[in-house]
Amino acid sequence: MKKLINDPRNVVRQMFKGFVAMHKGRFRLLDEVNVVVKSKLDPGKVGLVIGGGSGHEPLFLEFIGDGFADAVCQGNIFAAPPPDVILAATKAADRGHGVLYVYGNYAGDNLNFDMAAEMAEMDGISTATVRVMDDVASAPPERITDRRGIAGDFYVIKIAGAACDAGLDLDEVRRVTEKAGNNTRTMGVALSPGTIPGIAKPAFELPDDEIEIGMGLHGEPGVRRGPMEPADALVDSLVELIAADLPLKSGDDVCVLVNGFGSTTRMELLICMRRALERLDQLGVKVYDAQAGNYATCQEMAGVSISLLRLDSELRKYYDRPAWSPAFSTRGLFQRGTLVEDSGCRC
Amino acid sequence: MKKLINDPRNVVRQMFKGFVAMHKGRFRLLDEVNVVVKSKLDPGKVGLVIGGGSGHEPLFLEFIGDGFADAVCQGNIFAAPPPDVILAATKAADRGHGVLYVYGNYAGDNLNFDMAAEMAEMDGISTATVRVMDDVASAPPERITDRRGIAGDFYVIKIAGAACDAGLDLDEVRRVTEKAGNNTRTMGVALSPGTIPGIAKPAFELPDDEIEIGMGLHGEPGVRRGPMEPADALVDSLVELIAADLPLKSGDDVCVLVNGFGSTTRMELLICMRRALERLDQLGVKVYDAQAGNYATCQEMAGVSISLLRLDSELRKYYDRPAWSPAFSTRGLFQRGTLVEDSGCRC
Amino acid sequence: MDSMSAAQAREMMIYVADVIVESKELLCEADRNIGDGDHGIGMAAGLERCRDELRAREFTDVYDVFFTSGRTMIRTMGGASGIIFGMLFHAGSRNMPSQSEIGVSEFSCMFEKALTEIQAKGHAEVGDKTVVDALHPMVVSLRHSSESALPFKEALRRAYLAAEEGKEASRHYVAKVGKAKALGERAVGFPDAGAVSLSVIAKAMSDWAEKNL
Amino acid sequence: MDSMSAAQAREMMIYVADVIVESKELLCEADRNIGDGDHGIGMAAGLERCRDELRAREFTDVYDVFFTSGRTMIRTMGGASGIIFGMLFHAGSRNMPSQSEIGVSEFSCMFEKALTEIQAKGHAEVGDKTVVDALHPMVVSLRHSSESALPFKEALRRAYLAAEEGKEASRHYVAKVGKAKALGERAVGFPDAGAVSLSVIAKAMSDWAEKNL
Ligand SMILES: Nc1ncnc2c1ncn2[C@@H]1O[C@H](COP(=O)(O)OP(=O)(O)O)[C@@H](O)[C@H]1O
Ligand SMILES: Nc1ncnc2c1ncn2[C@@H]1O[C@H](COP(=O)(O)OP(=O)(O)O)[C@@H](O)[C@H]1O
Ligand SMILES: [Mg+2]
Ligand SMILES: [Mg+2]
Ligand SMILES: [Mg+2]
Ligand SMILES: [Mg+2]
Repeated sequence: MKKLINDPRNVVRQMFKGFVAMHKGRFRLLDEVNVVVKSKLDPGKVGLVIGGGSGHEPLFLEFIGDGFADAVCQGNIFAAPPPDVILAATKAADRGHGVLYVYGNYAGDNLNFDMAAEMAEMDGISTATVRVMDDVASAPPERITDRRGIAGDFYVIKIAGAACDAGLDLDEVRRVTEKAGNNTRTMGVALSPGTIPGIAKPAFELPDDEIEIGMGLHGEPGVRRGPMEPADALVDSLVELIAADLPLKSGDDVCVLVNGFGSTTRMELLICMRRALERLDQLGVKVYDAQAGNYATCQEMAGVSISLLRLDSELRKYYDRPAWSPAFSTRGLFQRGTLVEDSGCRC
Repeated sequence: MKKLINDPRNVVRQMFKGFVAMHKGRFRLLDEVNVVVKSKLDPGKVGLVIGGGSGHEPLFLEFIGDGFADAVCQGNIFAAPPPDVILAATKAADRGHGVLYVYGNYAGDNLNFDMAAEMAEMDGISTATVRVMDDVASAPPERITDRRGIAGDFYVIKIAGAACDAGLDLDEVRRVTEKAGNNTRTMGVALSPGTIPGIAKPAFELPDDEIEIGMGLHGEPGVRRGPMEPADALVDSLVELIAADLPLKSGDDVCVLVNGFGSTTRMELLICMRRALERLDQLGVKVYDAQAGNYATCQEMAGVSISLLRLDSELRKYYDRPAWSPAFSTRGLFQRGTLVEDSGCRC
Repeated sequence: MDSMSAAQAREMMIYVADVIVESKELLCEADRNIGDGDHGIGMAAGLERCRDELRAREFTDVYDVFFTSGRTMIRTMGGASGIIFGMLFHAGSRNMPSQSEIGVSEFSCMFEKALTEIQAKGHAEVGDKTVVDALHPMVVSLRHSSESALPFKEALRRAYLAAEEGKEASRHYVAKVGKAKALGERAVGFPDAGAVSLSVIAKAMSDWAEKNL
Repeated sequence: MDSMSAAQAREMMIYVADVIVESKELLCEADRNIGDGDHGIGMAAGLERCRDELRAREFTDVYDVFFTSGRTMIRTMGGASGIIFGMLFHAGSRNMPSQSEIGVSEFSCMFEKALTEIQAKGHAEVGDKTVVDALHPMVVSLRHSSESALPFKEALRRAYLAAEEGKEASRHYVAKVGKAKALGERAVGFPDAGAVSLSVIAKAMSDWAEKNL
């Protein structure tokens, strides 16, 4: 597998360097550790630290910004950052009002963030934690805390960033963010594997005419393998699995994210988006906002996931808060200019 | 090759449908033809129509918006749109002040857009044309009009959109846009091919340890094949080829786009960005703005191109004009809020 | 038989469409070698639409058959070939007075106009590795057949052979136009995809004439 | 010889690091079967850093050798294994009074504490398909060796055999923790990657003791 890298051992560091250089002045990179921090932090607010393994870009790195994370820390490819790195991000993000951690629910992340939280506590920084567990495929509802965090991270981070930005205290930020997590679900389907830089073998093998429903963002096996199907049939399955799990009912308001795993073309994402919106409409569900793109990837894996965030009036308020990050920003001109009455909203 | 599609014959139409559904209300899709138009067009301005073959998304489709194109028309995968389709876009975009066409310089596009221009003329709509020919690899400087248009399309479209938005007349819009074209250069390197939906075979073959410098966005052969090299060495080659071609000199101001062809990870793009900025700095070139992302793709081709737009004070003025499109928008919050002094500018 | 009626022209073009649709993969392969690999897709789709239009009604004007074919291709295909192959049928049939049948001379004249317009729009000469490499000798052959008053069947047979020869000759050229331009010497050895299409079309016409004229 | 000096512990840990670095591909392969395929990368990188730290200076305190190893792994590795394997050496050596040498009993005690802390943080029981499947029997064996006053060499040999057996047993389990969780029955037949690492570490210790104690 050819990759545009220099040395597999420094891919993460060089990526961080490229990121801060490209956004010159906006973010700073800490010495020694793979942590980026906003150059200017609003005082008086709870800090938001997100992170996890590398290799899922733009997640987590590029969800830093106004109304998004204050600091991002990443470990090696597919490996949670060490506690010392998380602690450095925590210290950088703390403005005396504590720090919220938002990350995907994996053994490695849990262990490292928990240890970092203990270390922060010793240094007098309060922390709170929301683990994202949106992946419907990864465990049945009765074992929901066994579920992994995948593309739904985006929604939970967006709401957490808005809650911090709104000036809520740590407990309230946690409560609102947890609510976002409880209302977020994702189902994905993988078509072909990604590869880890420096490792020739892909993470898994998938026959030329087969797909895997529910495969995880690190190639973890999903709920079933089956023959390739038309996009509409696959999208229908994903939407229905989510709808049954939430459960979604007619009249509900949702945001929809059609997420590509890496090498899936925008053409395919938009074809899937088309069907997802059709299917939700058939279910009587109202779509408040929708986006398609690579939000949470697994290197050059091919496939797509669909995430829904079910909104109530409180979540909608935080979802609507203007925000800017390199990976996603609210509607810019459209909110200020010609289409202001339609700002980010499909109601 | 597995793709998330329903039928290779309707991929383009279904993509357009997904696009307008996702942006509900912002754009409208014409009946029968693959043309999207902004729902609200500022009166009194020159219209901007862009287009080309499909399969390069987000180009052209997603460069519609405020300060971007008014209408976008696309043909089938890798095929210019027919003149009748371009004419429909032209009529939709015209507000009585004429229409500028911006597209990549390919035989098929030239033939179809020229015929559309003749048809528009017969219908009383004046048009002007700027063909993008940024691909340094595709012909030597003395045959510059033989060069293809690739990722540099982005800069030329951005400037054209700003010039239209600023209310210039058709001649002036053309002049400014041509200036942008004359100052835009791109060099790419391909690592692996993409595939056309419905066609099992990739567009070309590339041995497992080889790359091709200068390969086109449809898999057209480039200037040389060679062994895979570290990212920094490749980026240096690309930057130097562009610098020699422009030619770039110490003290010049440029914008930099590191463009992925489809399946290249953001990690790789940012690693390449890091080196491109370093190398430009060594050359004494000042980087005004920089972005990394998939702007002009060739399905799931792997590889990267580097585009430079050399700015003078006039081009900078248009580059700086706030703009919003689904694929790219100027800095949003950062321009209005905390980081306004750094708005989009790296000077 | 020395003339072709509107009904016959319609049958012939439907047959041409059938053959092109069947040749889709062959044409893509030709384009894959030195272009972007989509030529067969466009041609097959365009001629399928043509076939639909031709089947949809009866024709009394021979030129209308070719005009309908050409205009449909221009309207629906896109790509270089939409214009080039559309004009192949459209350039010489457009604005022509209605004719219930035509002879070799009118037929030849039609393709001569097509060559002129294709060159005017596309700026390609023989040797630039385009459809012109096959179309030029085909037109020369048709003109000769017309001057020699050869019957349709024979004129089409010779037209095909000339197109085929022109297509083969295109192998030796370095492309100066189209997506193979950047290939330089690397394109040598492969025929131009559009020339392959033209040869397929000419052969289909000749085969059809062999059986039906 | 019934005790291990600080210098010996340092040599042993350097040898363990060498073996893990060499086993990188094997450990990735194990993780590829039922995890995300990166286990060898993390372990090799972490133990390389350990080796650097250990080589950088002399040690007079045995616990300092293990503490330095464990803390370095925690600080640099990340992933589940950074904490789990860091704690393997860190949990039982942290806050211990300085000792120039230790016996089997202290050694056994250190790993017992590690097991306790790993289970406290990771909530895994034997049978959940984690490193605990191999560590638990290893700790039981070490305790027994300590009670039976077996020499170090023999204690480490038995510890390895117990770990190896536990790793093999992990093949039969359905994962309840870690990235293989979602696999359900499909994980059966493959050993847990962390258990494979532990068995490699235990073997390296035993091999080192065989030659050097
Ligand atoms: N300027 C031109 N003049 C004549 N023929 C051309 C010209 N440009 C392209 N062609 C013909 O069109 C063919 C390519 O058609 P096609 O693959 O369908 O379009 P595209 O190049 O848009 O992919 C070429 O093989 C060539 O024969
Ligand atoms: N909660 C846990 N308790 C004990 N061991 C665990 C736990 N979670 C993971 N492990 C161990 O860590 C190993 C995975 O390590 P590694 O692949 O390096 O990390 P990651 O899972 O972050 O990719 C598993 O094979 C298992 O032995
Ligand atoms: Mg991992
Ligand atoms: Mg084409
Ligand atoms: Mg082609
Ligand atoms: Mg792992």
